[in-house]
This record gives sequence, C-alpha cells and structure tokens, in this order.
Amino acid sequence: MKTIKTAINNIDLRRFRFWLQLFFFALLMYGGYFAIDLGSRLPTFACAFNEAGRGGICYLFPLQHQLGVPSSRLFSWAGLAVLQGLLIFSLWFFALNKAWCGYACPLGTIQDWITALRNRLGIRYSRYSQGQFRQLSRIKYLLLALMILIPLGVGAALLPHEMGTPFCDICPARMVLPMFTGDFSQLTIDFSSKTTMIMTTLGLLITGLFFTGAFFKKRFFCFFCPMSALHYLLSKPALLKLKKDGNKCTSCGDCYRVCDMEIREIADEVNETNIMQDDCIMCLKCVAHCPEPDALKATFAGIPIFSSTEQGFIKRMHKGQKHEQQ
Amino acid sequence: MNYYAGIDIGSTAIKAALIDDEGKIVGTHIAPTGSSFHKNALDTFMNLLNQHGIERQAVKFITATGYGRKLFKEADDSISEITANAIGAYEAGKAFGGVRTIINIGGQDSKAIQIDVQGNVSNFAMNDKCAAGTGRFLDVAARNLEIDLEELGDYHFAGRNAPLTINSTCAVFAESEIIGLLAKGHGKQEIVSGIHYSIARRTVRLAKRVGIEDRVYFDGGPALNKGLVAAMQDELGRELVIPEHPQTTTAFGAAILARSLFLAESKEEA
Amino acid sequence: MNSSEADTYYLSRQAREAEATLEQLQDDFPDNPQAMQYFYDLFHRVYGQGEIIKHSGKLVGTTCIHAPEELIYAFGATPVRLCNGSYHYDQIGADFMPAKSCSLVKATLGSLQAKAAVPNTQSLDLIVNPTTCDQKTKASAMMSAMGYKVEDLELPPAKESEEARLYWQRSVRRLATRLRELTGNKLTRKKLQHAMARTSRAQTAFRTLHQLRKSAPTILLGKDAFLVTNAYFFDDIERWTAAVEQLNNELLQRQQDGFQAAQKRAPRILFTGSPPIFPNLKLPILIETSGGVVVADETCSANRMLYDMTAVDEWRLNDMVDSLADRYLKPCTCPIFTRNDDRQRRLLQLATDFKVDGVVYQAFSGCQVYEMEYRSIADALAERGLPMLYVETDYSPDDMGQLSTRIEAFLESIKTRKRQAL
Amino acid sequence: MKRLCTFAPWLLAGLVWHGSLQANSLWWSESMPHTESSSTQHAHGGPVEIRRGIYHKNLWLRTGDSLAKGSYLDEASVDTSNAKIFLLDVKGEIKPLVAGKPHGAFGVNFAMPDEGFYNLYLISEQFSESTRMINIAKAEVLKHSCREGHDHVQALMSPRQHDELPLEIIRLRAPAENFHSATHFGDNVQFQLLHHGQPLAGASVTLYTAQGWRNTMETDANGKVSFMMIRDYYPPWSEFKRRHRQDYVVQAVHNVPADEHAATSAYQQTRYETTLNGSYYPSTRDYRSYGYGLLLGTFALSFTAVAVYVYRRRGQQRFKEVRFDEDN
Repeated sequence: MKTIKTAINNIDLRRFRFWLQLFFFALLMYGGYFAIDLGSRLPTFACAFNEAGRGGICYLFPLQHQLGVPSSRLFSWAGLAVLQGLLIFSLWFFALNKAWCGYACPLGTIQDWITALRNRLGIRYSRYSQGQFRQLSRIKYLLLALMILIPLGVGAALLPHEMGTPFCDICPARMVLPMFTGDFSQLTIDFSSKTTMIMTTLGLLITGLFFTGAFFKKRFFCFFCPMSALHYLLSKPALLKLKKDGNKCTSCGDCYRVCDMEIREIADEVNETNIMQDDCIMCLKCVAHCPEPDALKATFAGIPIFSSTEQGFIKRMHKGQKHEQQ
Repeated sequence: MNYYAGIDIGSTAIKAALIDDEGKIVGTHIAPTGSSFHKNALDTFMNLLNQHGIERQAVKFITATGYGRKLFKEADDSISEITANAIGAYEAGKAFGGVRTIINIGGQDSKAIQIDVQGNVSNFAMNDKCAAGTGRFLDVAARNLEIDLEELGDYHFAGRNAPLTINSTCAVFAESEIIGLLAKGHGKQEIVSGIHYSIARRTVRLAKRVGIEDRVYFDGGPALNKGLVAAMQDELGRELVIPEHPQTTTAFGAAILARSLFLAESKEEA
Repeated sequence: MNSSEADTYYLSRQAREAEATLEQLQDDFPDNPQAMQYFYDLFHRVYGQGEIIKHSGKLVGTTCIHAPEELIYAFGATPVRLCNGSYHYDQIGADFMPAKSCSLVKATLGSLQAKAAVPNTQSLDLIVNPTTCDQKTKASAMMSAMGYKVEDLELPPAKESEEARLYWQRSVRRLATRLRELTGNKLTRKKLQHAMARTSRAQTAFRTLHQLRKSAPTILLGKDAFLVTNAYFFDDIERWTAAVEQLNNELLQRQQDGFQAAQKRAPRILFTGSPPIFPNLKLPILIETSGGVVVADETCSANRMLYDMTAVDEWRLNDMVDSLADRYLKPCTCPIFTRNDDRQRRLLQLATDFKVDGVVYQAFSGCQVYEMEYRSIADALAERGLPMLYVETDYSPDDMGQLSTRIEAFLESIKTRKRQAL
Repeated sequence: MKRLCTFAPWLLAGLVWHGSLQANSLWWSESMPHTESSSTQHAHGGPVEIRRGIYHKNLWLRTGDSLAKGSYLDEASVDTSNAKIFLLDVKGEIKPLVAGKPHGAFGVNFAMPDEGFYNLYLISEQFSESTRMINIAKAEVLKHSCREGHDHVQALMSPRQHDELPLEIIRLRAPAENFHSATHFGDNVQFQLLHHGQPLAGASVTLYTAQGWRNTMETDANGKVSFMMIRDYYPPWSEFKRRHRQDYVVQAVHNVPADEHAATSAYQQTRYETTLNGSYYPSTRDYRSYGYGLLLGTFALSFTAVAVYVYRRRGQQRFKEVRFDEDN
C-alpha cells in the first residue's frame, strides 16, 4: 500500500493532468457521438449548443430555462423541478468538488492549451495586482445573480422572451466549444430582435476578449465564471477537499507562485485546514509544488489521495530542468 | 557507616559539606579560595574529615561543584552549582515547609532558580557578568566604610533617617559614589542601608525574570547579613527562608547528590 | 611592523584561532564520520593556511542569505558568503563599530578591513549587501568607504504584503541588471536553469542530511552539521554537494548499524538565534561536550540558508527570476521582519519532527532583533512545554565559564526531567 | 444590410404556365379570418386552442384565384352541400367532421388528442358543362408538446396517404426532420402526387406563396416533385420577425377522360384538383450575420491584444521595470 501511495504522490502531475483533461474533453465534447449522455445537470461547461457531440449538458442552460417559465408556474408545484435539478447538480458536484473546473471543464482545458501555446512561444504571462484581484473576483457573483434574476424577469414577463438564457448568450463556451465539432453557426450576430442582437454582440465581444485574456492570463475566464461562484456556495459538504496542515507550512509561497488563479490564501492561511477558496479550480498544482511532506493534500471523503512529498517536489522540479546534466 | 561529601569551589570561598548515610549533615567547613584553589580545596576537605574523625575511605562519593568543579581531580562527579543549589535548598527547605524559588547571592554572581514540586530546576537566571548586586559589591562597600562584613547588619538597623538611594549599577562606580556621599556628611548607616536596598532591588528584578513562587529560599554568604535580608524581604514583600548555614547549601546539595548517585550505582551493581 | 608582516601576523593569530576550533571539533569528540575529513581538511586549508578560494569569473561577496546565488552563478560569477565568525576580526571590526554591536557584523567588517582576510577572498569584485538588520544596512556605507563596490539589495521591512513581495522582486531584478553590468554576460534561460539545478541538487543533499538527523538516537553531532553548512559559504558548490552526498551515504550506513553518536539519554537540543559561524562554534561545541546533542537548528548559517527550495511554474526567464525572489523572501524566518509567526511555527514543527527536549536560543549581544524576539519565542515554546535557555554571548571566549554553567544547568534540568518522565 | 439572396436565378427561369388557381379552387388555411388575437397559443404544429389540456385545431376553407386574396367561404358563396369532410387521425381511423363557423367563417375545429400528424380532407364535387370537377382540399396538421418527450417522434414522422382519393399530394419528410423542425426560406421541399395511391408521373404541380409567387414543376417517374421555397418576406429591418409564418399551397390538376367511370354521367372528362396547404418561416440565414459576428469577435480580440501589448511596454517605462527578453 505504501509504495502505491508514494508512487501516486510522486507522479508527474503535469502529464497526468494533461491526459485526464483530454479524456474529459473528449467525453464531454464528443460523447454524444458514442451515445453517451450524462444528463443535463453537469457542473461543468458541457455546452448544450454543441448539440450533436455533447456528452451531457451544462446545468446553467436548463437552470435558466427552468427559471424562465411563467412565475405562476414556477412558484407552484411545478417549481419543484428547479430544486430537483439543483439536487442532481449538487450530487454531481459533491463528487469532484471544484475539480470539475480544474480537470473536466472543456473551456478550462482550452485555456490551459492556450497557456501552453503561449509558454512555448516564450511570452510572459500577466498577473493581477492584489487590488485588481479583489475587485475582479466579485464579478462572478454578479454574473451568477444576473443569470438567476434575468430568467425570473422573463418568467414574470418583464423582459423579452429572447433573453431566456442570458448567460448562455454571452458565455464564450457557446461560441468556442461548438467549433470543435465543426459547428460555426454560433459565431453570428442574431438580428432577429434588438435583444438577441445585443446579447449576441456581447457574446462575441466577450469571446474575442476571452481569447486574448486566456492567452495572457492563465485561466482568464475562470475568474468570472458564475459556475465557479455556484460551486463555491455548495463547496463545504463536497467529498473532494483540499486540506492544509498549517504547522508544516514554511510559507515559502511555492504554492502561491504556481497557482493559476493566483490565490494568496493558500500560502498565507495557516490556521484553517480546509483552504478551498472561491477561485480555486482544484488543479492540485499547489500540492504538486509543495516541498513539505503532507503540508498540502487532496482528500476524497477524508482519505488522502494526493499529498505533497519532498521526493515528488524534487522529481518535478528536476523534470523542469532538461539541461541539468550539461 | 558511609559518608558522602560535596565541595563547592566558589570564586571567593571553598565550602565543603559532609553527610552520613541517612542524609543528615555531619559537618561543614569554609575556607577562602585563595590563589591555588586545588590545594586549598583538598585541605578544606581533609580539615572537615579530621574535625569529625572520619577516614578518607569512609567517604564513598565526592561531588564537586562551583567554578572550579571540573579541575578538582579528587571528586568522583561534578555538577553545576545551579542544580546543586537547587537540590540543597529543596532538602533544607523541607524543614520550612517546602521552597519553590531560590535566590543565591554568591561572591561574584547572583542566581535566581525556580524549582518544581519534585525539586527539579524548571527555570533559572544568572547575573555573572557584572559585580553589582553580588557579594563583591558588599566587600567593596565595607572596605570603603571601614566596617567589618558582620557589622553591616547592625549599621542597617541603626540608621535614623531613610536609606539613601545608591543608583549606580556598577560596583566600581559605587565606590566613588559612597566616597562622595561620605564627603557630603551622610551617616554610614544610611549609606549601608542604601547599598542593601540597591542590591535587593537588583536581585528581585532578577528573580522576577524567573517567576517568584511561594516560600523564597535565600542563601549564599551575604544571607548572613541581616540588614540585606530585611531589605530583600521589604522589596519582595514576603518572608524569606534563611538556613542557618546559608553559605554551604550548594555544597550540601552536592553531597546529597553524591549520596543518591552512589546509592543508584550500588543498586545497579547489586 | 610594516603592512606585509602585519598581514602575516594577523593571519597567524586568525589561523591559530581557527586551528584551535578545528582541533576541538576533531579531538574532543570520538569517532567522527570519515566523510567529515573532507570538511576538516577544507577548513584547515582555507582557514589555517589561508588558501585562496578558487572561483571562476568575477567574485561576488554576499553578506546575507537573501542574495540569490543562482542569479550570481547564472552570470558566470561566483558567490562567497562574507559573514565571518572569528573573534580576531571581531576585535579589528570593533575599532569602527559601537561597543554594544553585533559581533558578526564587526567580524565581517574586520575581515574586509584586513587585506589578507581569511577565508582569503583576495579582491572582491562586488559585495551584494541585502538591507536586512540595521547594523548590516549601515555596514554597507563602511564597506564602500573601504573601497569595495557595494550593491544594496533592498529588502522590505515586512514580508506578508503583496507590495513587499513586488518590491523585493524588483530589487532582485535590479540586482540582475547590476550583475550584468559587472560581468558583461547576458542572463539566458539555459544558464539560469543550469545554476538553479546545481543549487537545488545541493539543497537536496542538505535535505537528505536534514532528514537523517531526525533519527533517534542521533547519528551525527550538531557541530559537524554546522561545519558542513559553514563550508557552503565559500566551497565550490559541486564539490560541496558531492561531499555531503558521501556523508549522507555514510550516515545512512550508520543508521542501519544503529550507531549512536551521543549517549542514549543525551538531551536533544534545537539551536536557534544568531548564526554560529566557523570558528565561532563555541556554543554548539559547549553543548555537545556537556552531554547534550544539537539535532536541529533554525539559523541562517544552516537550515534557513539551504532548506526552502524554489518552485517554478513556467521555465521562462521572468518567471524563474521572480520564483527565486519569492524563495528568498517568503519563507525567511529572519527576525528583521515585523512578524515572527513563521519562525515560531518553524521552531515548533522542528521540535516535533526532531523530538527535541530543549531549545538553546543564542543572541549576539548587540543584536536587538534577536533579543527582542526572545520573549515571543519563549512563550510559544513554553506553551508547548519546551524548556528554552536564552544565552546572550559574543565571539569572545572569555565568557566560557558562565556559559558552561548555564549550559550544564540547563542540560541537567532536562536530564532529570527526562528521568522523571520515564 | 447585406441579405443573402439565393433565389434570384430561380426567378429568372421564367414561368411555366399551366394550371392556375381558378375561382373555385379550395384550400385549407390556418390564418385567422380576422386577426383579433384570440386564445390561440403557438405550438409546434401552428396555432392551437388548448381546452382542458386537449389541443383543438381550427382550419378555414378558402377559395379564390390567388392565395393572398383568397376569400373565406361562408355558406352561400360555394355549393358545399355535397362536400364531404373527414379526418384521418394518427391511428389511421377516418372520422367524418361537421363543418362549422369557428370565428365566423366556414371552417372546421377538431380535437387532436394524440401526438402526431392529422390529415384533414374535404372533397367537393361539381359539374360544369361537360366536365365533372372534383376538388380535394387537404391539410396536414402536427400535434406535439415537448412535455410528452421526444422518444416516439421517429415512429410518427412518415406522411400518411388516403388511397381512395383520386388525387392526393403528400409532403415527403426531410432527412433528419422531427417534430421541432420547420420549413424555412431556401429549403427544398419534396412532394409526391398520388392517383388512387399510385404515384402519377408527368403531371404538373404548382406551388403558390402568399405574396403571389408561383412555380410549376413536372412530377418525375415516381410522382415526386421538389420546390425551393422562395424568400419573399422583406420587412423593414426593425419589424423583422423571426417566427413570421408564410403560407403556401401546392396544387395539382389531373384530367381523366370520362369513360373511365360511371357510364351514365353526361360528361366527357373528370377534372381532379387537389391542394395541400403548409407554412414556412424565415431561415436563420436571414437574420444571422457571420460578417458582423466575426468582425466584432476579431475586433475585440485584436483590440485587447494591442492594449495588453501597450500596457506591458508602457508598464516597463513607468516603474523602470526590469524585463528580460525571452528569445535567448
């Protein structure tokens, strides 16, 4: 048992994560062609607009539809469907916590590929300053609130029907993901009504911004994603947890340095054991880059599955130096 | 009948103590350290034996302590004077109902030791860098005032008005300050009590660093000086436990340790 | 005496002091590991005979652990740590330093002042002086007054905030520019990566040594460990790493054989506070001759200098230089920073890892930052039930008497407590 | 406003003048006689009335020589006494219906309990000089509600025909058609002309749109004919409605010499005329513009890229930031 444990703790996380992300990407983007259907309550961006290939549907799409029904019906017994949807979403979510973002989300995977491309081109990545970080990380809650209120407004006939799925209109995944199954129809401005025109324009502007952002800033969009906000509200009871033993931490800041989402608390927080933050995508790069044995670990239902080890750290950092032997 | 000896080779005086099998004190002997302390230490020990007519072989175990402990070849074992003082005070203190804090003012240093209920040293602080607040300070003052050490006590109580505040923190400056006060026509009594209070204040500050617990044991040569004891009690605000031979507590502690080490060794052999 | 004889004279007094300490290290303790012979000879050659330190490219002296040596290596220069531990240079330094000031800084300035300094660094091309404690910061003006080129590496007074971190990263990058002007070489990704690899190999060797010293009963005395890390100041990094790896193998062998470097119930001491620098290993030697054993330390001449490693996300120049900056600032437990929570946590963790019985806290007289932290460290350790001995000393050997009394009393109190606990 | 106009070539091909709508042509229509908004709701099969959960469909009979001006019937204008109206429902049973006057015009209202296609037929017979004229008006209506789910759709998709009918047009399904798909401008719609259930080759079939465009094609060997739906909805941009419904009627005329049937009648030939109505919507290409979409997307991308580049370059000067160029 011990050897398996050390073998896991010393794996090359970068390669493991690349293949796992590729697997989830294929599952969620092309699962449909193999008649895979994981249902419509997935806590990740399995985009519904990728009709043919999708292996399941991102929960935000049906959520907005359900909230968009006329208020009389929504607040009647029929409204239970929303709670039922939320329940299934939570069950899916409790399994992997925010690892859905770090490993499963196709949009996240694409952003990681863009980052890898930037790195190969030798272009420096940007970081937010601390002030920017605090303001920007509030946007996702604003988007989540809008995503819930607008459909309610549509249901109460305050807003035009075309705004039924407001977030899906502006979400870059709607434009980017169908492209991977050859469907470029989303890259259009819909002039059929003023609302759709504005929403699709916003969508395309954000998609343009998405590509540049993802190029310069690691995991650019995950910062503003309402799904991550929704995740965080449910993240307490999740099974997969990120634990830190503050006593073992020498606050060397390695975890903060490699964190794609630039979360400071991971290095500074030494009292809490559960250090899950709202921006965290559980990519576990921090655990891989922590030299202190068992200072950081990911536990599934209490059982540590991946914890930081000194040999693992040294192996990974050596791997980074191909020229070391010269 | 077995006997056990403890020799405390201090900076100014060599003290030897002898105890019997039950740990009762048989006798003590004090002699000035002088220059060749190795010979003097041996002589003090032999004098002590002769006084009580005990052969050298009867003394089963000798423990040396104090500055010269490592160089006294006769000794079977050596122990630091802090631990020895603690053991000695703990034993002697039992008669007074147990002690927890020990203040020792030696010839060239002053120590404050805190012991726990079993008598182990839990914390200690030493001032051995500066002669102020040590026996040396009293010797210098007595010489300047041309008074014998033993009379210092009486002068302390004879003083009519309030003791002067000798604020010098250094024994060398204190000398010039005393001469200055004499020139101003202050009485010797006020100066002596002033000196006692200055030493008392310094020593209590040292003790505070260690933490003062009930029944404070006060030993070392200057403990014989009643004036100083009064000043200390005034500063501390509590009674002090003074043994009748304050100078030999450390040597007594070393002797007790010698006995327990010997008994432990003999038990191991048996 | 004209200057050359004076130099040899100084050399000889300095050499005698070093030789005395070396003899103490070797002869007062039975069965030292064979692998330590490399280090004894190294110190004998460098300190005793004043052998010149070989270096490739420019010689860059650093007065603190905060100067990133990987950066200096990457520019083709060789770093050498100038902190000096000899009482002899302490006396020379005392001429132009206040009476109650840190012996280390006095000794460093003294060695820089003496032309034939030991370790013989000949002509230093540049001194990188991180602005850590007050006395080292003020010392930089004195060094430039002596004619040395000095680069002040500005260190933030607090390290928790993001501004401090960015400020420090800019300082390190400015150092890189200065090094580029000095050496004329261009910083490339390959060179920096190569330098970081060498340093991380050295750190890996140190960490293995660190893990090995956790074994109880202990297999290596603290004085040897300090000598090993002190050798890192000036020795060639690859030779040093090889020697430490050899020592590790021998210690591993010792561990398997169940070898005991000290008696069974010797109190295991954690050494912290002002750094013991050869030849001022007076306190560790005293502890170990009085029956204790220094199993772990938290000082900037050993653990704090080599323990924390650098993690890099993208192997690109900017990211690597910033990672280096982070590694030298964030984990540092130096008392010059405003808060010392990291240091308390580090000490408590070392105490648990190494099953430590007592802590010896050395503070050079005149070093206010360490003296001021004494109270908070004492409370933190008392909470854990760990006895701590606070020793205020300097490089002069004449307080050995008082020190030995304190050390012995402290060790005896631990021994009786341990016997009680059995 | 660049509109993709794909039908220009077709228009220029010239019109083949065959049969055309006469005054007595009959066809079914879903458009309301007068456009007050009643309780109809939009469903997948077009406007329906939902009473106690059961969908009810209204269809009105119209006549005239052009779709747009086709007039609604009231009792007197056309002799519908011998008109037979019946409904071929999803299960294939035939249920005769009684005409009524829903919303004040001659039409029929029937319930559609089951999911699937309902065929409504009206057969009326007339005589004039020497020909017997049989007019058949057919309407194919879909009933679907998403609540019923979508697993049964494939089974009910295929068009049904009624063999006794002398002449019938059925609309053939598009390859991946389901209950949610609709005909759009520019789509190819295929029909099949059946004579007593057998495909009729060589007959001419004409498609009329509400704006008056029409096109006539010959049926091929197995009676199939396909039309490209013309785009004839050009509202000013702001009034464009994505769900604007356009009606069309497909008509076929077939003359048969008299002797073929009852010997006693005093006519030489029988003229069968059948119509099938339907509707179509604007295609997505009409209101979706790739041009603007890609323009905006690339503008946003390049603008932010340049902004970041300038920020990084300017960022260097402001702080005297030391940056290393990565190319070595």
